Amino acid sequence: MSVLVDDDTRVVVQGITGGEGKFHAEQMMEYGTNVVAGAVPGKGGQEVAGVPVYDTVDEAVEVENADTSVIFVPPAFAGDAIFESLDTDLDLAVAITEGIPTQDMARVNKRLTETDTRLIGPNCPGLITPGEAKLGILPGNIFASGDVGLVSRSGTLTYQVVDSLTNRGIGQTTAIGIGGDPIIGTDFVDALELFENDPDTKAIAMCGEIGGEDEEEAAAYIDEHVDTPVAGFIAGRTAPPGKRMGHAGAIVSGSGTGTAESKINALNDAGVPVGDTPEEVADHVESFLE
Amino acid sequence: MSVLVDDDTRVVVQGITGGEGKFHAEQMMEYGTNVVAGAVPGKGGQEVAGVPVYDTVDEAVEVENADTSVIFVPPAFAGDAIFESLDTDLDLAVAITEGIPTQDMARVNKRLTETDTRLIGPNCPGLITPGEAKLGILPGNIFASGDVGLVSRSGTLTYQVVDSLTNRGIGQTTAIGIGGDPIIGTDFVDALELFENDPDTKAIAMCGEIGGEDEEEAAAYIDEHVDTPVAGFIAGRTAPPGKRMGHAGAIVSGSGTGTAESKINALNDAGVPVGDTPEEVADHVESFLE
Amino acid sequence: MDMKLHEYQAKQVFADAGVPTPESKLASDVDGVVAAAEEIGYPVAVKAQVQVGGRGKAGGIKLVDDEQEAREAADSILGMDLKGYHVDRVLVEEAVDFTNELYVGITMDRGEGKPVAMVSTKGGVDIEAVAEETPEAIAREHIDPSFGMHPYQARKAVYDAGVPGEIARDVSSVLTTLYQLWSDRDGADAEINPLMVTSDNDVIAADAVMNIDEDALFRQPELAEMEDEAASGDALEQKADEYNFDYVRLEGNTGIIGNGAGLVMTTLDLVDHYGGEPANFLDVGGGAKADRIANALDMVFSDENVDSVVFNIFGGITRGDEVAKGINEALEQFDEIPKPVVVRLAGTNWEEGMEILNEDLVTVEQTLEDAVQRAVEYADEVNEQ
Amino acid sequence: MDMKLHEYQAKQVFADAGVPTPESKLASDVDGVVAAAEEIGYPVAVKAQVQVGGRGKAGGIKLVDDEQEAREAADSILGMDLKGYHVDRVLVEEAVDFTNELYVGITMDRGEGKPVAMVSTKGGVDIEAVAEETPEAIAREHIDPSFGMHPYQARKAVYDAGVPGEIARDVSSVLTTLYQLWSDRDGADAEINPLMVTSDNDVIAADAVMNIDEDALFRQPELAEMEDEAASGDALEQKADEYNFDYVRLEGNTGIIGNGAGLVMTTLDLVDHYGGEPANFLDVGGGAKADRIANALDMVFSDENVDSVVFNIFGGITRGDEVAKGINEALEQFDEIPKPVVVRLAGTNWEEGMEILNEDLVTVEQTLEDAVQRAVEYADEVNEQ
Repeated sequence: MSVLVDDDTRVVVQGITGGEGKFHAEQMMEYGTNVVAGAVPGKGGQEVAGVPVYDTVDEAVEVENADTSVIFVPPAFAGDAIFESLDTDLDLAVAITEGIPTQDMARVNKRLTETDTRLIGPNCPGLITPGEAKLGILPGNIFASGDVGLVSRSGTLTYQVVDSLTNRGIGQTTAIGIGGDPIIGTDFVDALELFENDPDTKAIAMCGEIGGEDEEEAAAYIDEHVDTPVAGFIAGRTAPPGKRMGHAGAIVSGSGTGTAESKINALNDAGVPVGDTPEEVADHVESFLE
Repeated sequence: MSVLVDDDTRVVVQGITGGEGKFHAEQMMEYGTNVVAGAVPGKGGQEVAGVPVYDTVDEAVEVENADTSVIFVPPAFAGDAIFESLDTDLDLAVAITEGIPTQDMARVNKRLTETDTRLIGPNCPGLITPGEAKLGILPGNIFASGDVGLVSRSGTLTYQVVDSLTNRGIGQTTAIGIGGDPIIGTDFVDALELFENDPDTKAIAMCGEIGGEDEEEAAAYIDEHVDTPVAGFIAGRTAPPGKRMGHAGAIVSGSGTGTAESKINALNDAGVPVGDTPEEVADHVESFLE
Repeated sequence: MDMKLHEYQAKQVFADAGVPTPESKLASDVDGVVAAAEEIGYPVAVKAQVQVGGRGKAGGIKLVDDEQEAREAADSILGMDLKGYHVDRVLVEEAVDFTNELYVGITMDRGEGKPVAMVSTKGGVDIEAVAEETPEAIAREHIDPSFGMHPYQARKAVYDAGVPGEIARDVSSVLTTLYQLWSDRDGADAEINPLMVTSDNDVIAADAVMNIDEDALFRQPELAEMEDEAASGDALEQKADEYNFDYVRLEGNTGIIGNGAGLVMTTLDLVDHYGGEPANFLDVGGGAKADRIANALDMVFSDENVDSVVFNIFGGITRGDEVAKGINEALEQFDEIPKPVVVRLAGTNWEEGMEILNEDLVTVEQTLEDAVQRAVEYADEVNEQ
Repeated sequence: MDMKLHEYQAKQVFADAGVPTPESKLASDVDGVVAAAEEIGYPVAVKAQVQVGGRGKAGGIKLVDDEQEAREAADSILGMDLKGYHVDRVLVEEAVDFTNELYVGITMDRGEGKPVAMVSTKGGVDIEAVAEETPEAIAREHIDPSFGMHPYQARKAVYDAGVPGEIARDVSSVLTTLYQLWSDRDGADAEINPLMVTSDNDVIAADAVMNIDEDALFRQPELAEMEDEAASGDALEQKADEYNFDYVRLEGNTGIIGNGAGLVMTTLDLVDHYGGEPANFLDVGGGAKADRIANALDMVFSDENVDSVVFNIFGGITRGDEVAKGINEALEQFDEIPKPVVVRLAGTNWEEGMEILNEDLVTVEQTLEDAVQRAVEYADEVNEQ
């Protein structure tokens, strides 16, 4: 089993006529994802990557029964594209775009309280259910089907951890990159809840990083609601305060909130072992499954 | 019993330092309403009509445990005053003000979907539970305590109908003036639901008027959900299309929606007798109670 | 109530916001029309500036190709009576060569309590008729007023309406601008009908409707200044505007004055119910004082169709004694009362009012039903004479 | 990343929006300062225009009463090094006589995903310190970004903060304006600290902070133009801006290049874990091509503290062969490689990359752990020499 995405998922790619959109639509299909349509205003009637393009997401939903959108739209227009996906009758929208203005995301954040459509991202690699479907830009070949749910704020760090797992023969139910922006849709708590409720997920790996308090909230949630064993990792132990480490959300504030130490302590207090290296995370997960 | 308001209701009057606000605060108190505070920015610390004035509604709620607001704020500032009341922890806000810009009310209407605070009005006379409390500008002396729930889009028409009832010795549980604007908080359906669920309300009188489709929706609701007998009245049978009859909402559109005929037919189809005159409405109600 | 801008005013407002509009000039005499036409270059349209639909069919719009035609058109349109409105200004406008006519509009959907954007490829005709006969020909998109119109919503409405792809982007952009304008300017309705499409696939607003929420004029000073120019045509309704009454003129002979829209409507309905014909709707509003009552009587007496008057007041914040004082003051000025007045007072201070009322001047009744019946009888008597 | 405006730029933006600000002039030499001071009238404040906090304590702000003092102040401030920033401009500003100092600010509360308005009567001091020591001294009001700030919310924050009644209305109005500005201009933070209160109960923005969301600069062309002037002080960080890298300079000697923020942070952490000291954070981002890889190496080589470099790439959309090509091209230009480079490639096309890599120029490792350890060893060796 898996969470959020499987081989029944019917995907519309917003921005499929752009370079990134086309390339990754093809990559997703090659992996086996059921991409049924593209949506790009003004490009309705074209065919890209072998699927029909519609002017609006709504049309793609109506004609092709798309239930999930993956968004490769440039940052200036991505906020609008997310709104379009949230206001249409979709189950899931995955926004890959990096660099969306924060105030646009604050408005999206408000809309998320009013809609049933789930958002993942933005500024994220997407998610994958190995062997079934991937939504986004993750390199499919490093993943393997198995028992571990993985959730991460970072893209390439996810790959690093997954690689360590897969090399040991430990596969994944679903891996979700929730994105490194300060304002995102699905957060750690949401992902943990999904994995906890998935009978096939036997262990969870959670990769956090400095900035914000999402990992602390996740720790509190794990303490109260999660029985599945969780192993953690926190990137940015050596980051100086006041400096943004690449991700818009990865910053230890001047007053000292958002530190790796605070997050590691919170996770440890919730019974979550935190690896010093990605390999150590894999060690913990391996021990859970023995 | 009663709906929405009784002698436990703790009222804050927004705009109590204005002429209207002060006059009606006094009138309400004279009737027995438990007015506990006023709220007017910049007037905190004053005392008006014997109650303390606070700068914000929030303070009035915190210090005086107000649970209901009555709003006598000039139209230019009334939208903001309504938002303030909706965003504070109140059960009920009653907006008396007439002439609030429609776009302000459209924004209020959006907020109403997000809050638990109920709004009555604007552009309404308020509501009264005879013998217990009145919120607004209704003349208390024409009401009497009894078994009839009354809901009306119009102020003085309400008085006319109430007068006919009271003169026959028929009292009211609660009378609610929902207001004559096109965008209002509590509508007929909401009020009917309240009366239907009130064990002491044995009959309902509903005074509608031309414009919109609220009466048609009320008829459909009565048909499905209301066992309490309802008598109706519709003002504006002789109104020509395309002309606004005083109330901003009272207009039969050029294409013929919002006519008295359509409303009367809908009510009749739902088993609601509609009086040709206010006295006939009282006749119907009287027959229900026999 | 909404304040309607004239076409030339609405076009100026639209053009200022970036909506493409044809070149045009306002003129109020024949020479002015010719001068304007020559500056713009023939052919031009000469369009009567009055607040009424169907100007074209009524002869209020003429397309002219040269000076002689321009003079003839100006001559016939300026000064004409167009459905009761006197034409004293025309807009002289570049004639646009078009291949297609669209409709775009924003209005408040009162039932939903939300703005709605509308697009149709059936432009250039009466859109209310389209709405009734082929509602599916109008694409509608509701707008959340807290967010405003998202660009995707404009596109969606445009694509849903079947606007051709080549112009979809431009039409979306006009619609987005129109919404912003509607929202910034407290619009009640903002419409472009037709939005013309030229053979070069440019779009241009050939007509413009902009009605403003009168309750919001306090924060639209620039538009409020346009109000006098855009006033209604009926002299009595203009007078009601001055007095700030809610007033509607009807065709009957029983004048009606009351407080509160619902009660006044009910009074009209009762006049009809008892066999009479209401002459007007006049609501003095809440808390009217004596002078306001006198103004109301003056209004109704000014209507030559009126044969009798029924005064129906149920006092809440309106006080019966103030009403009685106003009635006395207004009627005492006359040597002879122009039309018989029937008064019914109830509610706040009604007894005091009854005591004050001069029964030499008015007929007093105790109930609404009696008062209306008596007024209808008086009107019938006058008619029989 | 946020773009920080200079005080003089922020004040101009605030003043244009209607926030009261003191009269001021920018000057870049001593005579300019004196001329500005005389036009404004003594006393004036001479304020260094650099992007750093605590200017006053560091001698970057001086209050002067006459020409001689102005010359001395200009002389000492212009050209000074203020916490690593060279001062080449000062703002000469009317000295405001105040009785009270407030704080007002708008920022994005990232945890809530909503803007928050803040007001405090403890203005004129480090507000972060106030937030930590006496959080209750700052009134906070979250704003729903779809509606914007309601006037009542500004008032509520002002009254909650305990702002005296006489100035509550003016402070509310400044806060409302500040929010509108923040929202219209894609602000990250907008602050006035202090908002001075004069003895006449006027309020005036004595300092101004405005940081702009860099991701939104595409729609803020006027502010984007101010960017060069407001650039950061560190030469390497400026270079990173040019190359468009996410780069942070640190104090260690092991240079780090990688793709993806989380992975680069992890690489830093591993350097530390294995006893080394990271010299920098450098993320080449996703899908980097050869020239970008070469630029990254140039960046790190330019840092004189760097003794070795670890290159850690886990390819997703970044391709190992492109990375290898870039590394080869960059290093082949040198007669002698400036610092030892350790490379670890994984993910997309890593085998192709490995084949391409010139192992005469770099050390190749198979795992992240090995690569980091090797780089730390190299750095240690250099240090030991």
